[in-house]
Amino acid sequence: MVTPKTGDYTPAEMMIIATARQVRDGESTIVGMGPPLLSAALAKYHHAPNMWYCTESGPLDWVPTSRDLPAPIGIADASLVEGASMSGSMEDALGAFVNGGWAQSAILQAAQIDRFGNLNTILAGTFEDPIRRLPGTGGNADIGASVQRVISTMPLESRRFKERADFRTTAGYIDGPGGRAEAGLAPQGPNKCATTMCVFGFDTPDGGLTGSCEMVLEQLFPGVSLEEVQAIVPWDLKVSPDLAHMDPPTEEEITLVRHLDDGNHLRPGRY
Amino acid sequence: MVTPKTGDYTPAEMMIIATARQVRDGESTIVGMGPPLLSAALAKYHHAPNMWYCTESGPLDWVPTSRDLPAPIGIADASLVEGASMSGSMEDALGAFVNGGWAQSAILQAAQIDRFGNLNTILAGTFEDPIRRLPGTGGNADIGASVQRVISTMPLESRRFKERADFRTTAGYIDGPGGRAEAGLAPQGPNKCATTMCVFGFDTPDGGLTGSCEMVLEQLFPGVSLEEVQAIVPWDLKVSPDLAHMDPPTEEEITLVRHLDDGNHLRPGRY
Amino acid sequence: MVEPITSWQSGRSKLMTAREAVERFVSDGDTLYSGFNIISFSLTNEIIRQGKKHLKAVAGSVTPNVTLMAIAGSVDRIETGYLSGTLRSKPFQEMMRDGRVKWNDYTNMTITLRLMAGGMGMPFICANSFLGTDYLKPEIMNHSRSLMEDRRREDGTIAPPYVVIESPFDGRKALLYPALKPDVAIVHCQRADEEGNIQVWGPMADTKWGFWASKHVLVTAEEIVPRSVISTEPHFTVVPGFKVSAVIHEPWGAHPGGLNGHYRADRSWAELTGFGMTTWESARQYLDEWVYGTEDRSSYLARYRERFGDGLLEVLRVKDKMIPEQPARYGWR
Amino acid sequence: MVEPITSWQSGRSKLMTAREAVERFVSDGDTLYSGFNIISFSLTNEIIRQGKKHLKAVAGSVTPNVTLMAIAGSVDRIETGYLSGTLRSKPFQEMMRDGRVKWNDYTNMTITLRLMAGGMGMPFICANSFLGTDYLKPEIMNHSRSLMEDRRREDGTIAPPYVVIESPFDGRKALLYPALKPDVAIVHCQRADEEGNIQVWGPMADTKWGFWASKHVLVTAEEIVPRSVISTEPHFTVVPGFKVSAVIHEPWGAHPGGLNGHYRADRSWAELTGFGMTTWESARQYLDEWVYGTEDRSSYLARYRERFGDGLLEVLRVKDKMIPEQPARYGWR
Repeated sequence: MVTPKTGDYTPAEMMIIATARQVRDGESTIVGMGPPLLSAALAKYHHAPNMWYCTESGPLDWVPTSRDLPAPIGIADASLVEGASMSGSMEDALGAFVNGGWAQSAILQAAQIDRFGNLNTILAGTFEDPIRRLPGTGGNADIGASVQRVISTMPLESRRFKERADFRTTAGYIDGPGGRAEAGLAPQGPNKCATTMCVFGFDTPDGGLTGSCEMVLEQLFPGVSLEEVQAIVPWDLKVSPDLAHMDPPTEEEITLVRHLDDGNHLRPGRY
Repeated sequence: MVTPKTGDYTPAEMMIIATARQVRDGESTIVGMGPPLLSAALAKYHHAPNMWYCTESGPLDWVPTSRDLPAPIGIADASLVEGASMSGSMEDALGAFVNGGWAQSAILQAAQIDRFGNLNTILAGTFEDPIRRLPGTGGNADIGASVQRVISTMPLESRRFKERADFRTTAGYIDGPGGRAEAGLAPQGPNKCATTMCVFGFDTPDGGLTGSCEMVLEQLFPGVSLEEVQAIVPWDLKVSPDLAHMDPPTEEEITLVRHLDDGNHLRPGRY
Repeated sequence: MVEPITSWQSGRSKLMTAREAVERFVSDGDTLYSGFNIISFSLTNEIIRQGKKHLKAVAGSVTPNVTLMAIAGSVDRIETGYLSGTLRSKPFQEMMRDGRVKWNDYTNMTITLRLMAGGMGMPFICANSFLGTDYLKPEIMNHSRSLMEDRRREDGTIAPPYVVIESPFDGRKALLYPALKPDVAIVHCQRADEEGNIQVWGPMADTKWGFWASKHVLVTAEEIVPRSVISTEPHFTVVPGFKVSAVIHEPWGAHPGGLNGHYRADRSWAELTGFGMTTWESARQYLDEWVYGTEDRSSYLARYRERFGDGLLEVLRVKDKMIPEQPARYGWR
Repeated sequence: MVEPITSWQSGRSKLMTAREAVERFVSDGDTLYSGFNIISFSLTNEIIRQGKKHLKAVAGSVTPNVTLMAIAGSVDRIETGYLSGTLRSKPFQEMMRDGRVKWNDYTNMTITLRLMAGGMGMPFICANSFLGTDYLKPEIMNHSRSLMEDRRREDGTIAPPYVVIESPFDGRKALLYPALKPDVAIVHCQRADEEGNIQVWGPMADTKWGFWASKHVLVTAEEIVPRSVISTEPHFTVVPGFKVSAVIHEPWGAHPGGLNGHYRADRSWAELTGFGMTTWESARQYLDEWVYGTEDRSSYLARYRERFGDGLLEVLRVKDKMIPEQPARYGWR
């Protein structure tokens, strides 16, 4: 379980903030179930007011009508319609917006991620004899198949970071460069993975057709070392030549994230 | 051109009335462009108040809010929404309602019909060298492919009744029994064809799989003889053993049809 | 000629009780579309009460009412993208492991598209969603607890749950999913008229295609309204009345779930009782008290008031409603 | 922490003139979705005025604005189910016969489904519509004035406009239609905000999928409204602003066509001028007076008032508007 690194904020809070920092102002974003709803809300309140906040059950472009409002707690949350420009359906949101290619980025949680950014949302163990059956992919596989800038987010834990995911429910770069194109998908996919200790990028200099397409350690959270990260990740990690420590949360970020977390996204055991 | 048979009503009016008489109370009906809009309105006002009057651009279940209202004049007519239970889209109307199998009947006009009830809406002459290019099928082919009780309507004229339509845009029984099933469609299709002189049925004792699937003369309009009809139809007509004369219009029918025809569906040259 | 014709729609009433609707339209072995975000707990409880068996539950995401039906022995097969309530339910985990519940996985979008295909009479529909994933491995498609028997063709072979072909138009890979046509759909809606014209607002998810694709649609409605309420806001109608088999007037029919514009989900209560799904013991206790121990929604609500007081339902009621700033108006003359 | 955040949406404005929109987003050779039942005659006239060439017009049914663009030399290819205005236009009949206008036939539904497929990233979609008809004959698919060149594959072969395959799920015949992805869509709508959130009501036909499938959406709007008008009735939004390239405030932008809730189609005038399409001479006269002879919609309306008086537009205005009997209300707290 995640424990606070300092008295000021927890690693889970820093993960939310680090995820939010990947969101760019003005972009259209499909926001997945769970902590991504909180990260995207933080981005919208903090530095990306013109981001289009969209969720798969149909509400598109959520704009909270007052800063008092907490983050939505589910992808079909009734509060997502308040202030939205459109109250649509699954075929609008996942069909046209996401698979039609209009979502510029996505924020997704998953149970596991692997070396090439493939996600697993379905089970731990093997399909025939799972240790645990998880709720499943929801829109995760739909989104991973089509969005060209996927930001995933999950705690950095050895059960979650695998050389090969126990089961690949959502295509990342599959087995490496060109893997997506060969499978019939647009070549580009995963872009960042924000965790409780660091942020990874992907080695895709040419949009998924060249480079190793592996995860690359780009930013460490304050007080975290490369060795601590490598101790959890089971393969030999690629490290960015520009590896740096990420700035700690600002007071505004930490205040906002606590205010927004009305749904207790960050309660221990929740993700 | 059609000329009045009596001083009381024209053959065109009788065609509208004869078409309306095929509509059953309580059934769900997809109503095509042109005179069918008038016939279906007449049926709804006259004997089929519980018929579900639906049109392909999306308005479903038109119920005129007052008997003062004229019949709609187009399948995307704004008036179709007034009193309707649903204002939908093409995928609701043609996709789900018609092709999903929920339309119990259809009323369609066409430029030509042939011996097996195939319709032509696209041209006179040949495809490579047409005498005239017509507006096209609209939803006609979509409807003919899926509805199990198609009522077509057009003036009885030799340019319209052909042994084989100049071009088959809309499947009837194709070349005879089982033709639809072989093509990949549900076996049953055309049910009636109401004209300016008579009403035809189809020889389909077992829903399109047996019988000749040819047009059968069932009812003659008042004052019209079998010979007059056969003189126009170029193949050797099948005649129902129960061939009878249809009742003339009632005063109520003729009053209604004239009241409803605000869009001048019946103006000479209009169909 | 100015006689009003509102009476024209007589004879189309679909009003009945939940008991009658489930008796008439739900059969053992049926495929059941059970809703994504507006759940009819009223009809769920009635299905369990009547001891329906071997149902297959489908929806983009299925909700805790499906877990409940599985635990109660009514649902034994599932096709969905997401199973809410899976993680904490030991009985459900157990049944998925030992094969008492069988399933094939899809996604929110592909279930929606499969319902759309079913609703529009298409045999299949395309989506990229599982390209590049482990789902396309033959041993996964036909895993030991998958719905192979449901996919048996007339000639005895087993159809796959997804197929990759080359597009005949451009030669690219196309992943096909088969149409999905449930036997029956159960959903709670904000309002309906007695003919079955159903109106829903809020996130629509796969509701519309779940309705169009299903042979029978059974709805519980928070309010039964006159036709004129429906026809002056016809854009809220999801499917028209001829598509609907039963309309049940059942206020609070979504409880303990929520209903946009009416009440919030009863989270504290849902957690308190754990939906009866955490252990076999709590499940039996929940079913005994809230399902078998009540006759219908009225007696369920009476028990709720008895247990928790009148106040809690009032707390859940939505007070703050959205007012159109400049209402759109139809008009043509 | 109660600061209102209505100003958050700054910097997303898409407001411009029709001239600017057509200059920036319509290119020679483009495929143009031109609307089914709400036509932007404003953008139609601007496209002709700017002398755009070799456009391909697509829609479930195309309307007289396409005939007009064809006669003016802007449209030379068509994919549609229905051509309004074909019958009476000698120039149009002539051009279809001699190959100046090429086409392939589809239907209202199959164009809608092709746009839906294009909008959702599918390569193709199924529909029964031409099974058993002459359209499936190879010589008809590739008739001499068909769009064979538009269907040329990378390897030089010609893709068919429709293909029959066997369904891999049940072995039945399935007729496939290729996805349709227009370059640009032009439509008139009741209202939009400056970010491009577009609201339409009335029969929706293929409007939504025409918008989603097109790379650029250009709308003329009868009214430009604040975001709060949009977001308090979010069910009327057809596509959200990020999908829209240009919003033009153009009252009467659908004239001589009509607009639900605003004005009726100007039938008498349309017949009077015959839309300029009956003969080559009347066509040139119409284009000279109403298209080339006007700079924009304001000068078009000024000429209209000059020719027909102020009164006629007022006569067309809708007076009788539908009032919701019991307005639906969203709410969640």
